[in-house]
Amino acid sequence: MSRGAEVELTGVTRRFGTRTAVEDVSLTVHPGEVLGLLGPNGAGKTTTMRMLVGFLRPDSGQIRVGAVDAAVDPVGVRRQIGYLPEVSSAYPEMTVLDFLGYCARLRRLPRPTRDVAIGRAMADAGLAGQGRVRIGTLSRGYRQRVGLAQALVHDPDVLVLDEPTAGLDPRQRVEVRDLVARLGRTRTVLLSSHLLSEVTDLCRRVAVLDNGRLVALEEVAVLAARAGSRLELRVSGSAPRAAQAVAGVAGVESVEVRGQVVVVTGDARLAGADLAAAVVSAGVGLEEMRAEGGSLEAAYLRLVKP
Amino acid sequence: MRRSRRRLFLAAALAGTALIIGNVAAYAHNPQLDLSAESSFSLSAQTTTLLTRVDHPLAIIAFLTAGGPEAADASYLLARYQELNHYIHWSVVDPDANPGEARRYGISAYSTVVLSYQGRRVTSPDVQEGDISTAILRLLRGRTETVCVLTGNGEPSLSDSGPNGLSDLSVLLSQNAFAPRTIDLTLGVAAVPPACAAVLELGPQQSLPATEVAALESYLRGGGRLMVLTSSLSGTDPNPLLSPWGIGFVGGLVLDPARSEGVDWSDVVVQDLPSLNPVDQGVSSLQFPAPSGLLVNTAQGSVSVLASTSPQSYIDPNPQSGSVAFGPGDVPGPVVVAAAADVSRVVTSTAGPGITSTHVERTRLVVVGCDTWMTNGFLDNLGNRRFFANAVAWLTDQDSLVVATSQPPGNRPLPLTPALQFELLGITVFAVPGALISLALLRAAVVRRQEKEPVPGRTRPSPNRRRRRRRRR
Amino acid sequence: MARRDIRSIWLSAYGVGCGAGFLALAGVLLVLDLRSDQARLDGWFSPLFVVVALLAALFSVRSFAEEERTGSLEILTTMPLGRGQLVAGKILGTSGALMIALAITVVCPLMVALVGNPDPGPILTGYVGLVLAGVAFASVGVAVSAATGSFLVAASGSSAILLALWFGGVLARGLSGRLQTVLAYLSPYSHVTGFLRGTLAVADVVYFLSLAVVGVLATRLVLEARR
Amino acid sequence: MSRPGRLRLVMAAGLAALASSCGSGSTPALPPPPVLVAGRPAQFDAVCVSAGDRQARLSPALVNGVAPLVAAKEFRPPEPLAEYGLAPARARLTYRPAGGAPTSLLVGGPTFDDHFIYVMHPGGQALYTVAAGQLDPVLALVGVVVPAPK
Repeated sequence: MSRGAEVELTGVTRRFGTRTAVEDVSLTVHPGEVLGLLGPNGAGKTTTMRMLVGFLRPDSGQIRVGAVDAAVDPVGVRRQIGYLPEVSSAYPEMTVLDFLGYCARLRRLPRPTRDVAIGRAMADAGLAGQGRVRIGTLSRGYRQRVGLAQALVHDPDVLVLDEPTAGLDPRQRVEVRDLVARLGRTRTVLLSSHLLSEVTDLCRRVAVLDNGRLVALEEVAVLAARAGSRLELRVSGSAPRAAQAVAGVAGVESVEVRGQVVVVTGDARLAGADLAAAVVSAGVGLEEMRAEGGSLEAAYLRLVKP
Repeated sequence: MRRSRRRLFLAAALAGTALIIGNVAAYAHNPQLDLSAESSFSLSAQTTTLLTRVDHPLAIIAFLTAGGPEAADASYLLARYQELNHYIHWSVVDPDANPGEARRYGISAYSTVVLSYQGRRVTSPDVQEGDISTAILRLLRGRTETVCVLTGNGEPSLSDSGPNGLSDLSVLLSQNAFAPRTIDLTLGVAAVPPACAAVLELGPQQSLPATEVAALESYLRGGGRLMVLTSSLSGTDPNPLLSPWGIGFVGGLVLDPARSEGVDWSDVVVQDLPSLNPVDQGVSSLQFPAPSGLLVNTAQGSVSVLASTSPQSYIDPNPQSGSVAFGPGDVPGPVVVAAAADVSRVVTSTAGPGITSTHVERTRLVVVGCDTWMTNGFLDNLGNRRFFANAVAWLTDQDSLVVATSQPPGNRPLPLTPALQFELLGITVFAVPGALISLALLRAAVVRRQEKEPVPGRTRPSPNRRRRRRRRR
Repeated sequence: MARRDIRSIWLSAYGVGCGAGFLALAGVLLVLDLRSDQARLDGWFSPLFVVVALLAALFSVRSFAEEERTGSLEILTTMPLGRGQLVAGKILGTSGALMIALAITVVCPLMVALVGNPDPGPILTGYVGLVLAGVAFASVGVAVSAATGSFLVAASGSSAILLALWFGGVLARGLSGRLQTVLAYLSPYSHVTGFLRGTLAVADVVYFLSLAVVGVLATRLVLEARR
Repeated sequence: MSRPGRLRLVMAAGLAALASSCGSGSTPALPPPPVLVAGRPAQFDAVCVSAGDRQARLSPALVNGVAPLVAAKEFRPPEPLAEYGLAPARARLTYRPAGGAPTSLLVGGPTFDDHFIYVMHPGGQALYTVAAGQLDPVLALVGVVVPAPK
């Protein structure tokens, strides 16, 4: 089994006309790691991945996979990568076996090991027994599996998976998630998703992209911890008075009044009890308090401005 | 990253330049390989060399039935000329549709090609490389040679447009950059004018006077060029003139039961033209009415046989006797009916004290034992016109290009009967594409059957889709 | 890769339809040609060049435009292949599919040879010309196909370009001077005559090879610009 | 399936263009000779020839020679009609079918090699050539002499 290769992007920028899709992104994916690439639609996740796999060319910056510089040896980079595109579509008129055989030939797998490799990739992708089926007649989930098998057929050091669970039903989603987790133990995996839960389950580290910029690159736990807290206090009586009262509490960074709800954000020192005490002592009734602190979601929402 | 892109553009620019250079080079020198059966469409090295000398506009008009295969072939051949030299412009004109144009150019037969260059005009008798290149060669030489036609002994007239006249021959000469001029050596001081590039004795009806014979003899000895067409029917004896040059006139009437026009054995079709002499070039047969035999002294290397009759032919020395069948006294064939002599010698003359000059004197002689084949009534029969034009050109040193001339594509008849047409259409339009489609359908059916075995994960075709499939079938 | 493309073309309803149409057309042209009552095939080859240009346009659509539309191009370009290999594979695929169509048309001269006595030289050179032109047309078609993701734009675009090139040569006949020379040279129309007549001229071969190279270069530049 | 359908349209357009122009250097088959006057001799009541004020009716033997009348060639005249001896025409040939409108043909001069004679329909656009041997005896009836082929 391969040990994976380090993937490094340094100051990568890509523009489409006047629009900058990815700007000055630098990140490193370590061998044996599943790095999650998070961001809303249009944040530059797919563009970043396409540059990594050589489908797009960065306007500036450097991409390195293992010891290979993509600008010097693009083919060498592509050889190490297995890529599952966002819209995974193979040739509908080919059977699964034909298609994987075709990919294996393009990947220059030696003939004797080809069948073994295809069998393994199909097993890994959960396609056992589907070899003779034409891809065009497969369901979307199975087509996604074909795409995955295609990315695995040459047993790559690096896997780049663009929204691998998109369009799958919940059961398939769990299967793919398990597969990626298994693969991630021995390979370098870069995985993009807009589903937070998927990323928290699979990844130790995440990179968050917003508007083409890298806004965070942290371990999930650190990011969540750093995210601090966000509390919503539903009050009866004067909301502005309550807001005034909580502003002085230790650890509070911002206070916002939305009707009868006071939204308080603060750092790790912020405690619900302190806030409640402050509100009540100001003579305002506290009806409900909801905390959202410590989650990746909170961090994500904070990083990604609406 | 930008660097590699720039490198690609640079490579593309370089490759583009190389392509342009390569194409220009290929356009300039365009060697080609001709795989057609008759090598009909390659221009020879001689033509290629010749065309490098064309440096003014040269117009070629081929008079042909427009739209036919000949016109297509002619267009292709002439386009090859234009490719080699862009001064050359050509067109194909249908003389039936353009009678005015045909009249202006004096066209009397299909496939005539008119070439004009620097105000001079030459016609080529056919749209073939040898003829066209020869015509260009004549145009490039740039002179009009005076050809002197003897009169005074009952010869047919150049201005006579009747069947026995020579008006067509006169046109032929002037169309090929020759100026015909009649001279009469029976009167006054008998001497061939120095302007004459050649002298033609075209069928005298009476014996030449001694003074004329003497004048011609001295002309020949001084490097003269003479054509003598004569027949035993005219009662002349050209032997005094001819024998010094290795050609003798036998006389009599040549009869050829094997090759003759119609039932008249004396209307001989000559098909043996063995000589490499340019006079025979491009001529495959001749029609000689009532020819007489010649004797050729082949020991003299300078003499060659231009035309002889078939082995079944014979000379009847006394045709008035009545019987035309081979009889006692008849000379068996094949009989030589046309011959040429080409004698050259080095002449050293003293031009002054201590100054000697050396030059080559060359006598050329063409003798034909028939005096009617070149008249208006016969000139356009078989290869007569070509033979005469070749002879005059050879006498005046206007040698034709000796090239491996291209030939027109052969006739490969394939009558397209309705039955054959039906068959061809059936196979090509229905059977072959039909087989292809059936194969495809068969394969689709096999694939579909294989897929019939239920496999998890495959979607069932939606009702909508199923309906569409059925419609496709 | 080329083999997959060839299979994909000839195993699709689209490819079989185009191929069958092409063959049927070749048959009609053959009968029209034989109306001259001569066992000559130059009148068959000549229009066949135009038909091959159309078929090349229709086949080459599958190379990039179709792959881009379905998204499989993304997988293909991330395979460990040089761009040159990718382009070469695509052009080989399209031309290979064309060659199969051409190979089936051999039926036509064979039938003529059965009933008549055609000159084999021009038939040989005719096919050499068709193969050369097929590769050249295919590479131009692939270049157009690479420039667009639309099936229809690719097909009509490349047939428009090829037909414009062809009829440029027809128009050039009415002109004169340098413009005529250049225009005529650039058109495949002026370069097929030799093949019809049984002659292989270096200029004609160089021309079609150059056109193929131009197609390869254009495809590479287009792919590069679109990356 | 609509995409290939639309493509067929593209293909059809290309073929139309192809049909409108012929390939280079091909050997175009000559079109079949045009029939100037259809119908067997028995179908005509009379065939007459006229030139100036002279007029003659063709004998049955002569009618056999000119009915039906098939041209050797058909073309649009690139030169003025006078060049073809048709302005004015040398003679006029009139076919009167049994029960029907008569058909007329204008007869002009000989072609460059005298083997054919130009003929056209009155007011027509196209010119035709007809073998001289077919028309010579007819023209002789009204004193029009066409030179014998050389």
